[in-house]
Amino acid sequence: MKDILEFSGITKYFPGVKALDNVSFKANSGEVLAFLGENGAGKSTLLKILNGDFQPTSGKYILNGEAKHFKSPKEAIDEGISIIYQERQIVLDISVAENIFLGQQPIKKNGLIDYKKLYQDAKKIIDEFGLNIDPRAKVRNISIAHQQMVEIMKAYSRDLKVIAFDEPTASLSDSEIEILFEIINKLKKENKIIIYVSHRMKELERIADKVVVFKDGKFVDLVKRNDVTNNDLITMMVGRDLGDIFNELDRSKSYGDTILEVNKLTTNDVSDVSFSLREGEILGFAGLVGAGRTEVMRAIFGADKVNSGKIMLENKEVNSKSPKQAIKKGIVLCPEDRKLQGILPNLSVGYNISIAVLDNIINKIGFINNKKENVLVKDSINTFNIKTPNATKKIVELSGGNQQKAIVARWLATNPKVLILDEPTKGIDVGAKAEFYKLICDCAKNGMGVILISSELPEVIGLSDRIIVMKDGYITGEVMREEATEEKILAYAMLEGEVN
Amino acid sequence: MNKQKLKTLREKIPSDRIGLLIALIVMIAVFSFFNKHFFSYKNMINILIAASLTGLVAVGETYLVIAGLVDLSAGSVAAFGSVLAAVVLSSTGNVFVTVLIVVLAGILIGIFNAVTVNSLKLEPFIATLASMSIVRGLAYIICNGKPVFITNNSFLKLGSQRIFGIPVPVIILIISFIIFGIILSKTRFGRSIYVVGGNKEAARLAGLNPKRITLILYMVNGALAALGGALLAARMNSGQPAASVGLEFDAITAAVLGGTAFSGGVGTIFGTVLGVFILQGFNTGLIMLNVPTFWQYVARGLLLLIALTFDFLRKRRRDKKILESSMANS
Amino acid sequence: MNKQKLKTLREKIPSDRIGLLIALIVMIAVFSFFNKHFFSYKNMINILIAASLTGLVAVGETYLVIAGLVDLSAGSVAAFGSVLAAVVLSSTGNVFVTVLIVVLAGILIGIFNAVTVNSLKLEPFIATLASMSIVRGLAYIICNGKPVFITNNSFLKLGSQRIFGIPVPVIILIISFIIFGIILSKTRFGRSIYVVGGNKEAARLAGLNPKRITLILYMVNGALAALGGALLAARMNSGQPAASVGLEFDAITAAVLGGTAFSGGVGTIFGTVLGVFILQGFNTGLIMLNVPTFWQYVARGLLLLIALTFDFLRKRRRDKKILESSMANS
Amino acid sequence: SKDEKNDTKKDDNKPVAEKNDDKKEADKKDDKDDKIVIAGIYKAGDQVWFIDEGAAAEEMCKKMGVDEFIYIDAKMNPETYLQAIDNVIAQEVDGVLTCIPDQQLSQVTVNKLKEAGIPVIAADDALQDEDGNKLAPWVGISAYNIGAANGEWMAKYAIDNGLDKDEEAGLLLLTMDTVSSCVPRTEGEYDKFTENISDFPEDKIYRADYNGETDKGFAAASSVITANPQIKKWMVMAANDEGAVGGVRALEQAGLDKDSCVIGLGAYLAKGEFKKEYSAMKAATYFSAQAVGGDSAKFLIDHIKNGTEIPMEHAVDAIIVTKDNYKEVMGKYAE
Ligand SMILES: Nc1ncnc2c1ncn2[C@@H]1O[C@H](COP(=O)(O)OP(=O)(O)OP(=O)(O)O)[C@@H](O)[C@H]1O
Ligand SMILES: Nc1ncnc2c1ncn2[C@@H]1O[C@H](COP(=O)(O)OP(=O)(O)OP(=O)(O)O)[C@@H](O)[C@H]1O
Ligand SMILES: O[C@@H]1[C@@H](O)[C@@H](O)CO[C@H]1O
Ligand SMILES: [Mg+2]
Ligand SMILES: [Mg+2]
Repeated sequence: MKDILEFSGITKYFPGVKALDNVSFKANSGEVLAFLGENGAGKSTLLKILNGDFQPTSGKYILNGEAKHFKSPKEAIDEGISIIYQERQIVLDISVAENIFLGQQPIKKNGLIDYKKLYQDAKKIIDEFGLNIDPRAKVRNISIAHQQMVEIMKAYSRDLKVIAFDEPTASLSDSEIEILFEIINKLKKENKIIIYVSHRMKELERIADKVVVFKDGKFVDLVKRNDVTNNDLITMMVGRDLGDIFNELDRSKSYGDTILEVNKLTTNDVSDVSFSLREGEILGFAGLVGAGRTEVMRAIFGADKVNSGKIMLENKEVNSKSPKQAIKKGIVLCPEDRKLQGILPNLSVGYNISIAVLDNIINKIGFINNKKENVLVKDSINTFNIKTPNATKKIVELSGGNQQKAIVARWLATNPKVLILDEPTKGIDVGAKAEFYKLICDCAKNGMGVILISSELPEVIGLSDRIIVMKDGYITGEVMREEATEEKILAYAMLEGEVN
Repeated sequence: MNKQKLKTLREKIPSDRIGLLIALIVMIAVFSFFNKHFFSYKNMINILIAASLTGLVAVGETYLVIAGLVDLSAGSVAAFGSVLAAVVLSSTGNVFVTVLIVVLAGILIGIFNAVTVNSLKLEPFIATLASMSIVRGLAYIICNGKPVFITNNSFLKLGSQRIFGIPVPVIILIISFIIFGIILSKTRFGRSIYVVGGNKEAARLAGLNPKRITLILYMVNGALAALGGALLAARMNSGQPAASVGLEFDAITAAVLGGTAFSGGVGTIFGTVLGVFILQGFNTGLIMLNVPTFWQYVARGLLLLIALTFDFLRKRRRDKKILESSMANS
Repeated sequence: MNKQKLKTLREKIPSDRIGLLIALIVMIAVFSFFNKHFFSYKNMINILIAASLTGLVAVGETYLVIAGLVDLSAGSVAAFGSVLAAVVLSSTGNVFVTVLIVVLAGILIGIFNAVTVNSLKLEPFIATLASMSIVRGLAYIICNGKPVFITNNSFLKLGSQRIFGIPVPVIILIISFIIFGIILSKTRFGRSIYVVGGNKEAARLAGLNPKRITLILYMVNGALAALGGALLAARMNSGQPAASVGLEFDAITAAVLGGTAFSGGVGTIFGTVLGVFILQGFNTGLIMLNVPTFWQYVARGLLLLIALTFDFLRKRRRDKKILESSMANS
Repeated sequence: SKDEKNDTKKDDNKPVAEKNDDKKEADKKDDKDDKIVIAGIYKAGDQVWFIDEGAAAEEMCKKMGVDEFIYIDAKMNPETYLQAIDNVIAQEVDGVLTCIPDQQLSQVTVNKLKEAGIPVIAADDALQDEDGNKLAPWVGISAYNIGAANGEWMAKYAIDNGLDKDEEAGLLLLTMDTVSSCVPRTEGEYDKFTENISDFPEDKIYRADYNGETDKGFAAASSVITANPQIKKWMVMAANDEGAVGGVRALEQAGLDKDSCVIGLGAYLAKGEFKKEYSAMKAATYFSAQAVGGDSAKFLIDHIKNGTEIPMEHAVDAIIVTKDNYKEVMGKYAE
């Protein structure tokens, strides 16, 4: 059976923001329809209208000729609409299996949950995805990538007509992305309506059949993916051609002295990690999920305990027992998990940005200088093009990408000696990424040492002077910029046998 | 090194509540050493009776706290239930009708609590603090502040009758433990309580109805507290408007001692049962050992701290063991 | 895209509490209408004195609740402080030493609370419920359960002396409101309290020290409660071990009524001040209107619900207005 | 209020008690309207006893042409109590009847009311100084004497029933150690019992504390009874009727009620026990709330209206009631 989903004149206001402006288009089953648009363009909002979480200010949508007015996600789910949200919506203290079958656990005749079947069914789905996850494990104890896969399995396990993925790959590595694409292809064959939201052009190239482009809440165009080039799409969403962003970067080729030296660092999660970073250098870290990159950086930053090894900053041993100490000394880390480690959800965008640099805007007795703070916040908002009606808006009310920009802005404002960025571009749109890359290069040019962890290999390769590859808590290889290719890096990342 | 295996190991290391079970056993052993009658059938029954009201409410509070909620009105509801039972009984003379009306009243109060939380979006703590005051007032008002005597013998039997040697309130308590324990751990509804408490947003987006669950949980706790109040009236032969002040805190303490976390999403009825018995056993033991009144306050506070610390250390040791074995394996 | 005006960061704070201010004014008007003595200088001073202990503790609790913490031991600490003051006074006879020792004792209890929360990782609710019991016990123990009479006149003056017609406890209260209000809204430390309450882990990673902040906040609340207890003793001419039961709930209620949210990260001292005066003014007014005792319970609960509902509706209306104006603008 | 400020300053160095301010009284009388208002501030206004006492006082007020009687509950909280005092002063009431939550507050109370020129009568618990000297007129029965009446009756019961020499007999005192005004009750009970049976072995006198609630009294009594199975015949005295009823239920629970004896304190719950065919509650001290409330109000109103002197002490009898006589003694309060 063919299903058709039609949006008709959808408009959505939030206080101070027109998130969607008279949007109309159609989606057909059996094809993957990608949403593309800058951060805050309204993509997630449209999906939340699709599943009854938000009600449109005006307009409606029609599924197979029938107008739908869902008042809650439950009603949408019952009609076969399933969404993987941009922000992980997972329950940490219950099992993987129960998360997958949230609210739909199999029950026995007596009404009690059939746990045996629950675990079997979960195992079946996990196997179908080709993953190695224990269905009984508490979700809190599995990696973020696997948590994300659990989210996908949860949506997938339902009886569905429409499935929408809102930046599903932001915390996945390539192998999981491959799994995801296989699943999407299978869904396509099963004639589902598939919506796919991502800022990664490479993914759209591979998976999308059609692309809807949004700009400032307005529908721009719906095109067949094969009819246009990436540059066409970018021009449509950003309003100008970005060219080859990496090649156009102004890279300094001269590095200064060694600024950070890590020697045989061992923690509960990583072993024997040694590397060094020079002033003005951008050092990339690559690896598959669970390689331990995050853990290395957390240890350097004083967020995790170091069991043995040395960390030297400007030839002086630093042994930061807390992030506070590390920041004082000039090492900062922009953490990978925006929701749990980054945002202060109840606080304003402004407070979120200024928190790490309060020292610079207080007077001697600790009073915050409002003027300085306002200047700082406004600068950050402008530099990063954070879309918000004002600086006092609660940060959770921003779009995912804009939240991310605010968090990155927080850390860049500290102007450290060593800047560590863990997946900094998660969810950031192409235009903003290009701006961000320029900023990073400027930082390096000014003598900052930058460490960049990213699961997007082109980004690591395009930006780094040198790339270190990790696997299972060990460093398995190092590649210079000139010789860096995806194949080479992957080879180290999946290196067999030689580890230990 | 196989991380997956280790994680499974972590999950499998048995029951989170062993520490408490040990604490309970140690406590019984110590008290029995000092007073041989502590570990007698009679005393166990005494402890059970004394715990019967707190236990019922602790069940309801466990549900609520797991769901990220709390009900501070339970003590007032119990008092109201006890007075209402006496009043209704004296006018109807019918035990069944009386219990029914009392439980319905408890449910109504629960609905009221749920509405303030769901629709007026008030914090559960403060919303139920308000109803705590209102319901206490009502308890006084319906009897003009005076205890109401109960002469109806069949009603009084609810408090004193024994079946196979076990008093009715204790039987009701045990049945509640079992039924609510099963519902929580083995039904979809029970599991959805964890989901709501663990991540309300996720619950809603997954098609659960947190408001409905909130409503049901407050209704349940209202019903349990009111029923407990009626049984209290039967045990004491009168409805007393000033009774059960602070009951909710005893109940919540038992739940938390049993491993329920205020942050929501974590807890079991089994843990709460242990918590209830440790607390009541301790109270009884202190009196049996003739500990001076004022030191009893200190002792009770310390018990809480020590039991919870013990639990914390045990968990940490367990985590360390897992970590070490994972390092040895790699 | 960034044409929007970026208003200053602090803009939202004042307008938030207008609803409550209106509520306070309405309340005063109504009570004054029914009893001409209500809006008299004497009565206003009475209300301030009556609110002086709750107000002090409400400041400390506001800080704690904003940081996602809570201190249930405050009432016990106040009672302990009052008895300790009487005891120390009778042996030293020195007012300054007495107040110093009492405040230090409060700080020590605060440190104890912070350690259980920071190091033993206990839930603040339950950790301070334990110390509530322990400290109450200690209050009884140091005076053997009997209130201690105070004869030292210079100490008693702390409770009764007036400066420019305003009693000392009220002056201390007002100064505390101002100082703690400024610290919270204008300093780096104050900001970090909001940050810790918003997301502890993120706060730590942003270079704050949540444990240190937790420690300081419990110390502050301990000090305020103990100082309040000493002033209470001065006002009552005696140290009373049974005093101030439930003080912490009154204080927390005032804070929440004033807009502090249990979810953490939200609240102001100005709001708390309004909350304190609304609650105390209401209590006083109910007595002046000779509302029957039992109905006072009902009325107090309803006040809470109505005030908070009013606040909720006002916020919703305001949001709607902003929404409408943004619709009109585009 | 200006006066007041000056007064305070002027008198700074004098102890507050000496500041008997006649001028104030005169001031007050001037601007006062004709309405007569009397306030009753009771330590536990939600308890039956005080409800009855207040009702009786109010009735007397009506009868004697007082315009308003304000009933205030101090909730057993010293601070709330003082707030209530301040409050009635601000309201410029004409007289105060009060039962204080703690006698250490006596001096402050008397000072404040004196300064405001408001006459006060202590009801139930006296307003007294450290040494027990009365600071204001008093109507009631002393807490100690109530206990003493209980102790005496229980001793007599023990002797009559041979429990004083019985190996299997024990005495249980249910105490309210944290309520200072109830502590003397237990003291009276203990003193009189041991005075009358001087050879009663000390190790057969047991104590357990409760908070004034029936259920807590029950739990406390059960614990002691179970811990001491060698005692089969219990004599139980509590600090209020609630505790006594808790003791009765505990004895029933242990199957020892038939040979045991409980005495109530207040009789407001005991009367329910008397209505039963059998209850271990065999007696209770009854002190008439009506008498305390009515008499105290009458003295106060007479004083306000006619300047009649209030007697410094007016004791109301504490009467032991039993199943046989409670109806005639308590009258409508036996209902
Ligand atoms: N909270 C946790 N509890 C237990 N194990 C964890 C936890 N968080 C992470 N791990 C494990 O630690 C290892 C390292 O994880 P992590 O995902 O941070 O590595 P990474 O190299 O940074 O990978 P990524 O590409 O996802 O950033 C993984 O095996 C992961 O499962
Ligand atoms: N709950 C909310 N309250 C107020 N404004 C909101 C809310 N949710 C979204 N918005 C606003 O609506 C606009 C569109 O946001 P949306 O999340 O749909 O963007 P998006 O296209 O998904 O962006 P991204 O690529 O960053 O995820 C943004 O300006 C955002 O601030
Ligand atoms: O508190 C007691 C009450 O229980 C009753 O016995 C009368 O006197 C009061 O003091
Ligand atoms: Mg989005
Ligand atoms: Mg990582």
